[in-house]
Amino acid sequence: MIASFPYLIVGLLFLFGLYAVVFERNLIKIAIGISVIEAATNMFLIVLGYRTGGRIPVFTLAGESKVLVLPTPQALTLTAIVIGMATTALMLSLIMVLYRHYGTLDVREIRRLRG
Amino acid sequence: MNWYDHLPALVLAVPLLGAFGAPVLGLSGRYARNAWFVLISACTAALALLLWQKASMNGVFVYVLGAESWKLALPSGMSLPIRIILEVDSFSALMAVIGSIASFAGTLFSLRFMERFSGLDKFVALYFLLTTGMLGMELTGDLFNFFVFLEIASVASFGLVAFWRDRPEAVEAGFKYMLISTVGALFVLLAVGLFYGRYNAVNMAAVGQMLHLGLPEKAALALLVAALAMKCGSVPMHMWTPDAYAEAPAGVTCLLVAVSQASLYGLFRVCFSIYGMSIGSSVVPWTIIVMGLLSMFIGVTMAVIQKDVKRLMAYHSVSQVGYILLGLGVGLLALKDAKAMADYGFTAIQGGIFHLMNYTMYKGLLFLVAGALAYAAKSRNLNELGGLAHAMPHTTFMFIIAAAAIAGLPPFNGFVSKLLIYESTFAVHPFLPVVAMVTSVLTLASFVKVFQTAFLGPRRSRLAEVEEVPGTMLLGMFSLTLVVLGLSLFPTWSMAHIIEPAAKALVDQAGYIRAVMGGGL
Amino acid sequence: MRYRIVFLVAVLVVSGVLWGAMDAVHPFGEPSAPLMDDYFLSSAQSERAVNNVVTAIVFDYRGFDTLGEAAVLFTAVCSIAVLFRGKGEH
Amino acid sequence: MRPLSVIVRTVCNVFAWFMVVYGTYIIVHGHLSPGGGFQGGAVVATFIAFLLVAHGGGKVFGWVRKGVYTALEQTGLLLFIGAGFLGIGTTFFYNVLAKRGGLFGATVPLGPNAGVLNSSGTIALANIAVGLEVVGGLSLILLYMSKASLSSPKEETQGKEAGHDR
Repeated sequence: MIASFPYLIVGLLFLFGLYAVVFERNLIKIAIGISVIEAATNMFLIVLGYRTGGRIPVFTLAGESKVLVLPTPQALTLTAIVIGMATTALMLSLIMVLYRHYGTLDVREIRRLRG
Repeated sequence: MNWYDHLPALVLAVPLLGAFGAPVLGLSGRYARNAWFVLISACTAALALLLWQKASMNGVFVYVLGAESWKLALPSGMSLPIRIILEVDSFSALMAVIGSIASFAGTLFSLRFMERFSGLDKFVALYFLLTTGMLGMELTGDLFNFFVFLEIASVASFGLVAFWRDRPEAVEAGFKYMLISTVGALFVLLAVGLFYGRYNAVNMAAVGQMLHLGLPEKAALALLVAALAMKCGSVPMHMWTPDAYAEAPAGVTCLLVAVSQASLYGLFRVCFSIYGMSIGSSVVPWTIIVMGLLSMFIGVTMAVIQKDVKRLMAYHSVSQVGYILLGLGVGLLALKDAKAMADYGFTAIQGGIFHLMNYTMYKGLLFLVAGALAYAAKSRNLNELGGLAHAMPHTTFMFIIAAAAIAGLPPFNGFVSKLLIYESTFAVHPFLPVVAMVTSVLTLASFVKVFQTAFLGPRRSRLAEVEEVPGTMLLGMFSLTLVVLGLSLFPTWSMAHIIEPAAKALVDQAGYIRAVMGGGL
Repeated sequence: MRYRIVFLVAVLVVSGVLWGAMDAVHPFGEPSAPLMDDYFLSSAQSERAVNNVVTAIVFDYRGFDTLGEAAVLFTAVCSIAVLFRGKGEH
Repeated sequence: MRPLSVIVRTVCNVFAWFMVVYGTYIIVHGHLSPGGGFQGGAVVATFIAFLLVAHGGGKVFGWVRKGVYTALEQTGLLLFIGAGFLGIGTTFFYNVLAKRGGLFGATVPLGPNAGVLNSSGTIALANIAVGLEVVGGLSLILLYMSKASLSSPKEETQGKEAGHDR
């Protein structure tokens, strides 16, 4: 049971994120939902790379331990985090410009104003 | 050591260098920036052509980034590739050629088209980044690298779609596109994670070799198909397509069409080269076929009622993507049965790939024509246009060619590819070509309407001053017209030398895997 | 209202299937024979003289990804500059 | 945004510089300790965030110039792709400097050790390049967004950036 607990957390995070993206009306909340899905994805990668009792894969700090966690997921996650941050920044900027045009953050209002 | 061994890396590095250098060059004035814009685009197209020539001569081209030798796919004692590998076969090289030609045409067009707007240094940089992202998706043999380039292409296209940021619709279109494709990209990343967890590899060929269909693999396939179908703008996730295509500047739309084809390429690379025979049941092929049918029909029926020229053409691109999905979906259906493959499957794949090429060329041309109309007549609304054939004879000529090609009139290339799709899909079910033909007729009707209202008839008083668009814009349109005419005049040659090797490369899963896993040094 | 229920069911099903798939990858903490990662761990120091294996992967073994990642950041900066450009900017 | 109280401003004025130093340390030691170009760059970019939050925008735009950050960003990017092109004699992104002696060319003992700063070849170079790029990029993002939250870009360009048909 405990073995699948991290995967359950990832699944729940994904569920919450997807729920926010599908059901929320506020643009900022949609952006938060996307960030949550992103967090779920990154966490999934990290969870994949854990080896029981493993130490950090940096030889300066690993000590004498022979078991090190897998380094590739950490590298992939690093890339994915930076990409996610860039996307989030751009998304928030687009929301700022949208707010300026329509004066609202509500998806339904924007659809109505557009006609 | 020949310099052309490095071609796959150079095709990606040159536009990337162009993007990084654009703001620097922009400091030294307008002419330097324009020269840089054209130079790098032309270089990319030339390199892509060279790469295609090498790939069709020598078969699969493997390039290992950062290894001791460019063909050292497997380091000594390893059974898995550990570095990023660019893997170029005829299909991906063909896609790169198509994309870079569209990019070059868009470049020529954008020089004058974008002249009066500010922020052009950033525009050039984003345009090159979009090109890089598209080429990277097509040339890479690594799943995570595919994700990275997918994100480059997506983020660049958000910025470019919202480039005219004082139009509320443009910003909204950018946001909508962003929402859908960010979720799509995260799906791709999740699928990469699943593959990594199962096989400890992110290389497409390595994953393809080790693949055993289980729940994680099925989920990964579903995620990838959903995400890439979203990104290429097929029904049911087509709602971003009309907005984004209509609101982006015309030169960018021409490139966006090619970028959506890169997502389609990714979809078929996953289906054919990673899963291939082990795709098992016919659920996935039929899903793709049904998506194609729906895209065709819904796209064209929405297009017929549009008033805005660019929106109309954007809906047509939804329906044209449907043809490609139909052709390649039928090919995927026939994949596990050698007899069916020989009977109709291979023809369907050829038709799909040929249609993909044709579609990118004439649809890019049509979007450029729509941009030229907006530039010259200051309007995109069909009700406000009329009688422009006299004022803009060259544009009219090119519009006729592109419209005839998209409607599938006999001498043109659209006819050849549609015919291949009709005759091959008939073998699966007679209903499929019927839908395709109805779509084709409606497409013709819709373009006759555009031609009639925009180019024929009396000229409105508002349009009395309209002149032909400047020379470089015409040159951009003309370069695509030339390709369309070439494909129309030499269909047998292009079938034999361009399409057939690509189709063979796509079907040949074992060859794709062997190129990476088969030896190294 | 009916759409909301349909969407809710869809979201639940997607997440559930995904959880099942992730759970079936491998048990937590026991990756099976990670050849690629063990190669990195054993050869990063001898091949590239670097102590931090993650950095070795990010900047050497998968350096091209990192170039793409830097390009994504650059793209985002360009896009934001485009969205908020002022009068005098080129 | 309003400026915060004088205590916050003073503390931020001091600690912003410590963030720069700490971030630079993380960037330079990227190949020895956890961290690297991206993480260190993000830490350095908090310099701008500190100043913007404490002084409320307006004043900060007079102190910093975007040109500096654009230059940092471009330098980093060109340096990074240049580091890739260095190896084009072998393959693109080949690590030509590692274990050759000279700049970043030292070898390290195998197994756990304290590390050598002058090792790892182009990895260290790429770390610095990416560090520069991230410092420039993130600072620019922060500056653009906070500036835009104070004024309306539509007024700046009088709605001209709306395409050909309007």
